[in-house]
Amino acid sequence: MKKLINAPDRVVTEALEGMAAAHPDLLTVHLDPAYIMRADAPVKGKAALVSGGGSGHEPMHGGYVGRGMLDAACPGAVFTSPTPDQILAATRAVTGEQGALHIVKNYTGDVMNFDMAADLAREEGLRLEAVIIDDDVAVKDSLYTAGRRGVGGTILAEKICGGAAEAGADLGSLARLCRDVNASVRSMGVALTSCTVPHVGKPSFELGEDEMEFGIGIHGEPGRKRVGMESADRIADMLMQPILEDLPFRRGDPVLLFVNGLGGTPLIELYIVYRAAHRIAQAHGLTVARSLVGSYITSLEMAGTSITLLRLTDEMTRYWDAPCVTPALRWGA
Amino acid sequence: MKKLINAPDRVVTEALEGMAAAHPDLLTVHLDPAYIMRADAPVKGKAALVSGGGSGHEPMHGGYVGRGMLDAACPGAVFTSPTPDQILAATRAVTGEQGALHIVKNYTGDVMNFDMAADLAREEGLRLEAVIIDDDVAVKDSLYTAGRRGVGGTILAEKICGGAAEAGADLGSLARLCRDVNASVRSMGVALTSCTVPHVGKPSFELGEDEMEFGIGIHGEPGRKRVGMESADRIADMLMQPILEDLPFRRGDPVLLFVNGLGGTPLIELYIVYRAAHRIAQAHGLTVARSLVGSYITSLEMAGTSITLLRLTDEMTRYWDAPCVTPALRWGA
Amino acid sequence: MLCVWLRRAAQVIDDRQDSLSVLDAVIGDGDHGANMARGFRAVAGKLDEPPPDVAALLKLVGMTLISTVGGASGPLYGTFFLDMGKAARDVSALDVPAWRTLLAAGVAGVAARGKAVAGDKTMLDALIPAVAALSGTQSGPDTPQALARAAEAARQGAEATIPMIARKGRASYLGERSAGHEDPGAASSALLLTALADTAG
Amino acid sequence: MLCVWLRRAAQVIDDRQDSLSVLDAVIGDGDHGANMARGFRAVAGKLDEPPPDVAALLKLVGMTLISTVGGASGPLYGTFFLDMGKAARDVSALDVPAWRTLLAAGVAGVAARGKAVAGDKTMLDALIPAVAALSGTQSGPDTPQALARAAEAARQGAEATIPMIARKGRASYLGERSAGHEDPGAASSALLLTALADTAG
Ligand SMILES: Nc1ncnc2c1ncn2[C@@H]1O[C@H](COP(=O)(O)OP(=O)(O)O)[C@@H](O)[C@H]1O
Ligand SMILES: Nc1ncnc2c1ncn2[C@@H]1O[C@H](COP(=O)(O)OP(=O)(O)O)[C@@H](O)[C@H]1O
Ligand SMILES: [Mg+2]
Ligand SMILES: [Mg+2]
Ligand SMILES: [Mg+2]
Ligand SMILES: [Mg+2]
Repeated sequence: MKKLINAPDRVVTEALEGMAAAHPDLLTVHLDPAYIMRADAPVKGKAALVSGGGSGHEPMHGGYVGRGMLDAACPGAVFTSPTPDQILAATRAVTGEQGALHIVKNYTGDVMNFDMAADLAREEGLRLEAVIIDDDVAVKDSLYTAGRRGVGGTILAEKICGGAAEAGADLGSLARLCRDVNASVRSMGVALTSCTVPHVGKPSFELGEDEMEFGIGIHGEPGRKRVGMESADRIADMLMQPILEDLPFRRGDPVLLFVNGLGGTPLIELYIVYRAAHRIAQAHGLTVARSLVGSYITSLEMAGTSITLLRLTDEMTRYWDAPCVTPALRWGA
Repeated sequence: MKKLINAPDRVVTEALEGMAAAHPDLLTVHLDPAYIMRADAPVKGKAALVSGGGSGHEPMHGGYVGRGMLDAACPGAVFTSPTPDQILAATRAVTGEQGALHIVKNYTGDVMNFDMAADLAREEGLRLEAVIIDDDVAVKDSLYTAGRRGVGGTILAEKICGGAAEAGADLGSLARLCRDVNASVRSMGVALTSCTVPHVGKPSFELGEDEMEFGIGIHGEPGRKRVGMESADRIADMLMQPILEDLPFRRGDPVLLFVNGLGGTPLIELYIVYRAAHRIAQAHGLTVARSLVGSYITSLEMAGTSITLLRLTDEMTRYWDAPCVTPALRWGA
Repeated sequence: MLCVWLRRAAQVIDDRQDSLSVLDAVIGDGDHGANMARGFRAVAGKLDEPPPDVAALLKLVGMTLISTVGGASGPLYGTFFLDMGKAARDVSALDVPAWRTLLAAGVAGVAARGKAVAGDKTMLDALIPAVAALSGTQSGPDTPQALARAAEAARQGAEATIPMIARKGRASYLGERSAGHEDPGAASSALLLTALADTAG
Repeated sequence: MLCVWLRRAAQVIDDRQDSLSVLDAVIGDGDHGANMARGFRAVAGKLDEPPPDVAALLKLVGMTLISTVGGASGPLYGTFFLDMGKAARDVSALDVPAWRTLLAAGVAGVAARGKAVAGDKTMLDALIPAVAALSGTQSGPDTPQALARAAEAARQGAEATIPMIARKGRASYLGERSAGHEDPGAASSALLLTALADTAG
């Protein structure tokens, strides 16, 4: 394991200290329990957005804290859901009279920990809603699984709801909008290499030189199947087809196309994937109205990509375009 | 070699097509000869900024084209300087009466190709200045080398000069400011893994599990020495000491601290390095006034980091803070 | 005795941290060992001045696990101890019926929180057989013997998860690929019960 | 004859592309083979309807290399052919003195553009001995023989770069670590001259 770290059990804390030092204008970082909040939180008269999850997916979620996006984020240990006391402390710190929305990715651990935190927060008299994001079409949603995972769609939900919250949307509307986004977004990913969890010290799985793990999650969990290596165009097609069929996306739909890097894949390759995905979307009759290309939800140093497609409403487009000022996503201000 | 590509000789063109599709609002992409320019170029009454270099360093330089930064960028083949006709065509496309500044990284190939292009452009009657960036302290600057390489400082020069050009600075002042930035900036990098040039198909060098390549460039050129693997804190120190001594940076200097990822290193590790570098800067008596953390000048999928330190003047800080709207760097607008 | 058990559990979990994480890497995300070790280290740190009664101690353990483990196992093991703590208000001596009451309450809490049932390839597949082994005990044998039988049932239950297809938690994403591997949570549950039996024995 | 040479050069460069890139990977950035192959492929593509005279053809080759090779070798080899083309205005038949004039002009152009001298571990270390070999030719031997001698001098010159410490180009960043490896540009220069000799022979 070759990593720019000091010790596996100091990774999260030291990265948080680094974020605090790098973005004093944007963020306030609390270490025990660990959470990151807007430097100007709580923002009077605004409903708060709180998210969180395991670390190792940077810039998600801490990099999305700031004006026009999240009010607070709770980082767990690497690939481990945060604990209820963390989530409670973060929620308490940023929530005013307008209440708070928890945006939770659909993993058993995340759901249970956010649930427990929400119960505690409500006992303290805070108004709270929670929305679960489950956009990963690689996982069969059935009675026999924990349901679909939350992946790339999470960031789109956070940005769009963040724009709405900044514009004064009340808690009920925010929860409704967040559910709308979740209902309209689909994702799928592929890994070319594994990642190594610092305290494990060896790769989570081994992939041959000619193999890729298809339908991968963001925790180094194995995907649904291992297949032979393919060209970028073919990979884009293998990711796009299940996404297109699932919603389904239809001719004429305006969409946001998001090509994401999993951490170890360079930007030049993401643009090659974007090119292919954009052509497939156009051939399907979609109007690609907005795009995002980069490593925004990662799995440590894993090489690979995921594609996320969101069917936009005018409301979503408006809040996507709204200003945001966070370490990782910033425009309009 | 596992890459998200279709064929080695289509990498650059297809990535450019991807950029064109992803950023139609910001960029116009020309394919033969290849260059990327601001969608609104030429901008009347403004001196133009043109840069370029080999591909494989994304988002540099194409990702920095846009309002408040570059007017055009010329991407060569992977790790190969662009050709004079490319540079000439790009310069011609964006240059008006205020002339243009070529920002050139100090590599024999870049310097010669930009030189030839500048000669041709001047023959066509264009006003042209060129500034060479050579901030890499890993290379001894002596009669016996091609001189120091241009690395991370390039991006700071492009942002700061871009801000000044947008504010109406004339060509002479821009060239002077660019030289000032270059005179005040120092960088150094380390690689934990090699990268693989697509048409070569195997890693540029081999590194053992316990080794790192110290003083690495951004083309997979070997560094000055191979040393044992170290902790993030120690690596930050090994990079910072030569940087601090070289300028030298002095107690009380206000600085911009830029921790860069080389392509395969995840953001969480960069923040750990940033934390260490920030502490070292503070211990040295510097005031870290501005920061940048992320993968902004890369070497394909190479794992590793580089640190760049710039001693700020008020003028530089003002133009660093000025709005910019590019695919990779965006704020204030 | 509770403190001795918890210290021994912390020790065993720490020793077996890597093998638990390896189990989790195969069908999950490779953090179960680290999660449990972090949690039980925190628990051990609270045992120097333990609360006076069993109920309070179990509650403290539950709260500590909840606020340090994270992931799926944090709330589940946390609930396990919290609910044992609630049930402990009704027991006096830690004899076989008392352990049956406590563990049954803990297991019911886990099942309620995780909405899993036997056969879903989770920690419940080790915990349920353990409680059953205690319940099956006819005339009061001595406590060490009964707990040893419970631990053995837990170990067998954990082993029996190998062929199962996961229907809950992260392993369920794998579908049929989850078969052929022991569930890490079942493995850690077996370790906890073995530590308990060793403490009593 | 020029066209035959250039086609053969394109073929040889293409065949040896990988080994040139490997040389460059060790002390440079691994692209020299691809750069040269791209350039000479473009040159070959221009030979179906070549310009009528030697000077114009050499100029076209130079311009083509400049606009397709990139890197350090693009302007250098481009200048090499451009300056040969300028000198070609003064020669009529392609005999030994003519080749001496052309190659000397090309080499002078490379030296001027790259500001390198013999011993800097560059393509000049193959080119300069080749020109010297032609100049050393006393009474006019036949052209094939003389060009063969020049090619042999270039090959030896390339080999002689192995122990050198680079003082120009990318390899100079390595300092003493650049010793022990052949310079890729010297190797490609030797290939070009060998192709020329083979064409004449
Ligand atoms: N719904 C559930 N009910 C009971 N146990 C569960 C459930 N989901 C997961 N588990 C248990 O949790 C274990 C995984 O714990 P851990 O790796 O610490 O958390 P995570 O899966 O969040 O990484 C599984 O092996 C399984 O035994
Ligand atoms: N200043 C120079 N003068 C002469 N030849 C040079 C000079 N700099 C580099 N070269 C030659 O160019 C070769 C490298 O070419 P190439 O790899 O195509 O370009 P780059 O170094 O830009 O990647 C070197 O091996 C050397 O022979
Ligand atoms: Mg986990
Ligand atoms: Mg090169
Ligand atoms: Mg786990
Ligand atoms: Mg080269």
